[in-house]
Amino acid sequence: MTTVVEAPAAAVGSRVVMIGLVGGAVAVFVSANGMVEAFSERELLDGLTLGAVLLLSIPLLVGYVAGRRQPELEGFATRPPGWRNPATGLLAGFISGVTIGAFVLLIATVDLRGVLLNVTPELVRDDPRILTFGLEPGAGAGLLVGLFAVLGGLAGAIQVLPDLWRRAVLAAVGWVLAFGLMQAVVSQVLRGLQQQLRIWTEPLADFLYDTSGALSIAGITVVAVLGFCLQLLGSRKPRALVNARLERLTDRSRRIVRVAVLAAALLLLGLLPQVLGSFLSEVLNIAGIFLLMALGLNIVVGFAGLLDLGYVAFFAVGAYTTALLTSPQSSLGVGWIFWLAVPFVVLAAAVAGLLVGTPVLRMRGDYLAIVTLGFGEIARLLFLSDWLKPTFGGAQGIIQVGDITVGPVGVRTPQAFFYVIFVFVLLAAYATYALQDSRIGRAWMAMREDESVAEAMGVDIVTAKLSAFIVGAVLAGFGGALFATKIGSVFPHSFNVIVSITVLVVIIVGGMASVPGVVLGTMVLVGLPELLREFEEYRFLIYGALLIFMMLRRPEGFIPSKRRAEELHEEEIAQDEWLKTQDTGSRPEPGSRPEPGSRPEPS
Amino acid sequence: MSTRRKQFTACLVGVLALIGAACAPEEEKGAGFTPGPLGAVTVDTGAPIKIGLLQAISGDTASLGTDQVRAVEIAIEDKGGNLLEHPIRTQVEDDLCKAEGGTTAGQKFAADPQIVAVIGSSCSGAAVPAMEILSGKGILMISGSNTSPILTSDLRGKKGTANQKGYLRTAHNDIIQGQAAANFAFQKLGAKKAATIHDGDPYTEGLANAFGNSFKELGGTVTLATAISKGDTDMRPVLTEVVASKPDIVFFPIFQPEADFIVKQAKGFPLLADTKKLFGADGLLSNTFIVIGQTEGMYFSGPATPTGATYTDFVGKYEKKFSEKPIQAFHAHSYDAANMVFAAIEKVAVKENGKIHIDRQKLMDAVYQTKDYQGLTGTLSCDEFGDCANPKIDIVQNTAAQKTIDQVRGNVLFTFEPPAR
Amino acid sequence: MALLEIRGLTKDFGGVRAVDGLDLDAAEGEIVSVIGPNGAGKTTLFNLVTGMTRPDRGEIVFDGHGIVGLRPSQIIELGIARTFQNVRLFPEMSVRENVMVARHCRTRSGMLKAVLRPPSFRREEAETREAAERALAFFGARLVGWRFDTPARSLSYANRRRLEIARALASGPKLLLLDEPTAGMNPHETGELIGLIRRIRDEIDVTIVLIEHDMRLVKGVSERVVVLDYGQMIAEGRYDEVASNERVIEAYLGRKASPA
Amino acid sequence: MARTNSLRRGPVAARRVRRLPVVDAFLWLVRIAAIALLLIGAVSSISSARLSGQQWRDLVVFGIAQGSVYALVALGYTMVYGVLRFINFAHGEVFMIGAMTGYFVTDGLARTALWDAAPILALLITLICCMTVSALVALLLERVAYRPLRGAPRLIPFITAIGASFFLQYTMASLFGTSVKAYPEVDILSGTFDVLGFRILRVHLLVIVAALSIMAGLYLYVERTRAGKAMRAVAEDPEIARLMGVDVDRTIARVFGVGGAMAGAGGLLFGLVFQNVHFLSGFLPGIKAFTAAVLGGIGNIPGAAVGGLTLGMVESMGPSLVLVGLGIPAAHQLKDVVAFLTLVMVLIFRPTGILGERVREDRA
Repeated sequence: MTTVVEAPAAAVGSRVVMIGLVGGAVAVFVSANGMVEAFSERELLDGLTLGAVLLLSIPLLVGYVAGRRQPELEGFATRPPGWRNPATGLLAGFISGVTIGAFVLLIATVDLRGVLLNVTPELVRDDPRILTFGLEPGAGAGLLVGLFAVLGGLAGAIQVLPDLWRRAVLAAVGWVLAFGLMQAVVSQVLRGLQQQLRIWTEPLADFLYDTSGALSIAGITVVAVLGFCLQLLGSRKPRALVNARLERLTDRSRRIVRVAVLAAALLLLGLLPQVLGSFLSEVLNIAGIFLLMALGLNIVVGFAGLLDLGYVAFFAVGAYTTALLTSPQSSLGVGWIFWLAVPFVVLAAAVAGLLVGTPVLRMRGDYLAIVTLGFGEIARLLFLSDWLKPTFGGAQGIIQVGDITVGPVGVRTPQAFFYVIFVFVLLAAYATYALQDSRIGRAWMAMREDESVAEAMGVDIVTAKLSAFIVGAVLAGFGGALFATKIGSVFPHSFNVIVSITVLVVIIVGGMASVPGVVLGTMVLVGLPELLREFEEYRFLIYGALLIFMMLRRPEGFIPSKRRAEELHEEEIAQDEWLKTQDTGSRPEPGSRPEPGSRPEPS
Repeated sequence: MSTRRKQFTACLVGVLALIGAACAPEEEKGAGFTPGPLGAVTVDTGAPIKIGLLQAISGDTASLGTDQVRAVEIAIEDKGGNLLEHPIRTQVEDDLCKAEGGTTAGQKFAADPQIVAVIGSSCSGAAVPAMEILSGKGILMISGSNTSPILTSDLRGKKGTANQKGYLRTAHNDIIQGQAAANFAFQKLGAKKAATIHDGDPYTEGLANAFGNSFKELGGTVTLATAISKGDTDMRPVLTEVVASKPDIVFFPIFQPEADFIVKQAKGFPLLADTKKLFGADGLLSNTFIVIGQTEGMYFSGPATPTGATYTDFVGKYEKKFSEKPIQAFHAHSYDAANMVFAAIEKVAVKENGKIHIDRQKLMDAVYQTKDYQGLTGTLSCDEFGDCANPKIDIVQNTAAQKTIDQVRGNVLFTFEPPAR
Repeated sequence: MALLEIRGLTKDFGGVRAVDGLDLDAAEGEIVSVIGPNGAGKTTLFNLVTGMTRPDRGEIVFDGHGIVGLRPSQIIELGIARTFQNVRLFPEMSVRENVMVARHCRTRSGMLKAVLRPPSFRREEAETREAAERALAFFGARLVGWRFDTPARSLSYANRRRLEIARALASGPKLLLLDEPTAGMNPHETGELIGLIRRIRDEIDVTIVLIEHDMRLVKGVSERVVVLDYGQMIAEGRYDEVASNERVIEAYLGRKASPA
Repeated sequence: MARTNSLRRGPVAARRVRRLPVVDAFLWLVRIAAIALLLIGAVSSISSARLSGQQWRDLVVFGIAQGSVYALVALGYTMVYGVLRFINFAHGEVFMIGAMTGYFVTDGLARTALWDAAPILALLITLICCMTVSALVALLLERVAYRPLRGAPRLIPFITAIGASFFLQYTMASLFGTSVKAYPEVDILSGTFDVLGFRILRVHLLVIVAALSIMAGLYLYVERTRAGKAMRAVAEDPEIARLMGVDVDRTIARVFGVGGAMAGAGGLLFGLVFQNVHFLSGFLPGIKAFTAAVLGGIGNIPGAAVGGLTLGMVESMGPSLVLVGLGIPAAHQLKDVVAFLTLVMVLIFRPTGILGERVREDRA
């Protein structure tokens, strides 16, 4: 019945060579652009620097991809996993190894530094010979070839494992990397827990990490086993179990559970900034401000489909309005309290939204992008200009922006500020959900899908567009207000096009029109780089690569909105056929799904 | 179901108990030493004394910060790596040369109770928020390259708007460089009309303004105070305006690459073909700038390059360690700042069986009291607003004879020292 | 008085006269079919009536209002709803939401209400939802129940056509413009639609103008047939009258050497 | 009868039409204000005699020269947009890579005897290198980042292009450093010409002549050759083009290749005029060039030329002519404000750009 389909050997071979070469090219690239060297300043796992991990992860990835099993096609049996998987992995790793080995020999003999600035002597020629792990170039190149091949083979061998085990192995690797990279966070949390709750957690940090901050051998073992076991045991069942149990509860007890969950969440929240300490809270606050903006831009781009590349303008308007009204040093010099300034922030942002929104009302998507980009630059330049210096302070900005006060208490510390930001974010998230499921939200989405049809169906495009711009502008304005207060000063340089792009990237990578996606996107793309300052220099390189990769592989984002995630109902057409046969007889209950048994056979 | 509720109640009670525990008062520690109002740092036996370095180490301004980080490393080596038998450890945080970077890095230092002092920031914009955060925690901050008047004072007794207790600097105040450049242009060159160009950077804008103000005070006229934007390439239109205002000198204290475009395109204008009418500042004193043919004859203002054996010695160590010469103008200032901090620590630290206590208030006071300290950059004395520099400004000229930046720096035409405060 | 009166309607597209001095009426409760060869200006006529294209000359009077120059969103509010020749739904929105959009012109709540959710908002929202579901129920079990929440793009072609009609109906029109409602449907489905169009007219009391190529449907539903060619009306009358008209046959089968 | 009767009854409609005119009235106000400010500024600027006639003429030349570079880069945007309806945001980086290549080649050649012996030949070699490298980068970009996304919603390839833009920028930065790379002096390009009372720098003349001839060549290529016809066919409707036997993939790749080569040439000219390049050199010119393409009417090859020249002129003349006249200090700081406001104004006056866009209508 079923046949084993063998891909032609030549095709398999060329694919493996291709993967190997791409891996090799990536290895050469990260070596030549200084990433390996920059990252080797940090010890990640006991004895292994981040740079080494980066380099060695290439054969692992290459081997894993090259050794991948054939895709399963219905009606065809796939070849059972076997020796071929590690073998192809090994081959691909070997090819990558040869490439990087050749590069090592090249830079050992020719000085490329005149052109390639980051090919320093420390890579291969002088100690510590980062690329060759301290060996002479010749031996080092050999070592690299061998190491790459072996690791490629190992990674290919993972493909032989049954699915469940394979996932568990991957989880273990992921956990180890995450714990290694997030050393600062993990140890701060453990320390914070001990300080706040008097529970015995700090020694755990000393156990996991050695003095240089690298994950110790014992730590690696524990974390890997933990990741492995959790993946093995966890696999989604608990959630289903909880849901099933919740469904069986009565209304009343369900409400109790809900209140309890809420209470627990609030408690956790109360503790969070204390446990995280001031620096991590600060990072959360930065992410929170971006999250606020991302939620706003999500309405403009995600819901209404208006590609706004000048979103930073509204952020700047919010920040400057706050600064003008709360700083005694500003040109207004009134020095109001923050809360008094908030209505004016809303007003100023809304007016800015109208000013940007009106001229672009009749512009098509791509024109919109470039014009809004222009507006963003216009805003920055005006705030910066000598012309408006008497009002906005020009390049010197406005300092001494007032604190936020709650009653008599100021909230300048990051921990206290966290709550303020949290409240704003919560409001923004609620507003997003509320608007999404409303007349105006539907109008936005209809406009996004097809503007002229939306208008023909009764949507007032002018109102819909302007209101999207206004809501987006107000949320960004809040972000700006909080930003100005948090920093305590505003400078025009904080408001360049990079901010707009970052926010856009956040919502796209996270998942457009999806609040959880936006949250995750912010944490990964804004929070993480703050923690991993090693990456700072390569931040935009990584951003760029990530963007391309995401769009090619997962254009709907990490956590897509529910609607986009829904699978195509392939039984649709079949159901129509089925209905047709039923038409003569009694109609089925509306809403009942066709029974699987009655599905017609495809002819 | 009832068991579930019980479980839940138990959980809730547990969490509440934990919260209660968290709120319990902290036990007091320390015995013989009583900390002052700002608290104190206690360094345990064998533990390092931690110094924060708040410097721009990435992006366009990376060289500014890197240079200072290296200078502090040399200062530590000169101390033998130890202070009061404790190793000195530095923690470098990037200020990104922006207010946001200053905030984040400031919070990171503020979160670490072991940080005794912070040397930085590189950029004035980052200093504003960082100063506020660190000052609030009582952490001493001393910068080797901030020059904005708002951080300290206008040198006439008016406190700068951003000034906070606990912030000091060994770099000169912009006002002085403005005075120096204006004095040179007006008195030595005899220029009566000047044009200024800045690029919207707070540093260049502040300096161009300071120059303009001093020039006017001396009796000159500023015929055009204009600006360009970072990223501009075509300077000919703005130069057309400059030329139309017929200045005797053009002061543009900006950076590369915009300054490259200005000097290269200026040669197309007869009025500016004489490169002696072009006047830059320390941001342009770099090897990649002076190699441009059209900079020959140009003047530059900048902090005086230290002289003397100790400085030669310092440069020797620097070159040996980093296999290049100092790359920016502010390394010596940070070296001095580090040494002032070390001296103050040595002065106020209280030893107690292997541990040392450093009282933050006393540490600050000690630095403020610095008087006639002999550093690489001259004799340093701190005023009440934190200006400690011995602000000598050199005006140098790039002529055909000068091939390297050091030679240009050495070709001093005029040294400005402000009248005693 | 006719519900829709068109007088001297003219529209040029860069030298090509798509609609040329057209006069057309539709009486209340009537079902009128507009037929004609490709490029005769039928869809342009719909675009002009719904305000999606602006005429160069001429008058369109609907229910006593001159509607030339109004925006499409205002015209649908007055009571003209349409479907499109090449089904244009909101693909990523759910079936129910697609229809709810059409209630936009019959509802009022704005952003503030959406965020504060007062009772009036909830009521309106519930009504909108109910109206949408009622419109969908017109097609029996095809678009109801679990289908409510599936994205429109997942529907079969025929169901998309039906959804589009439901969407138009939900706006509460007095005049319904159907642009080739059977395109892409099989004979069985076309037959079903004939009955449906009559039902729509009778049950919700709406005037229908439709463009159609399928003569079976034209014959089956229309009370009057209007034939367009080169933007002009060349014939008008009952189906059998029109079908035997010489000019019509000529327009469909080819032209003699010199135009009339 | 019924007709006249009903015509009189229009108030319901009239009441409800009002909202759009508020927007329209606002836009008219903006238009009038813009023209008024323009005139006031220009009149007071010219009457103040601050700048001499020669200086005004110089500004025109500067504007044309800068505009020529914009126009060359704008061609790539416009071609890709015309065919794929997609903004290749990374095109500015292709341009920058062209300029970088120019730096490395001229730097290398400057050390050989060829540079002094046959400067024109050396420049030609450099030009070919720049065009080749840029075209290759553009092709690679198309193959890796854009082709798999053909037919995806329009936002997705645009985001990819933003990603590619960052990736290329920081690839160059991390491989070759962030420092400014200075082009060597070219003796034959220094000095000036006098043409009709306009004083033109030689290098500007080269740029203008090169840009004009390249654009003319491109126009002929697209209008007259088989490959050009294929491009237009794909622009009109890729599906039908495919049915008519056009290799769509190849044609699109060719569009990218040609556009990349134009950008490479633009990059070299940029390098020769400004004698400098660094890794961010492509970002702002890229945005400006796209602005120019939109300004002239996107998808329209003569439009790119017109848009580029307009933008160049606006940037060079605008601050001096209008802003200074209005008494705004440090006017040249606001050069980009003027540029982007011009774009907004042009699009408000003529929503499809100066010469009108040439892209197919949205297919439903």
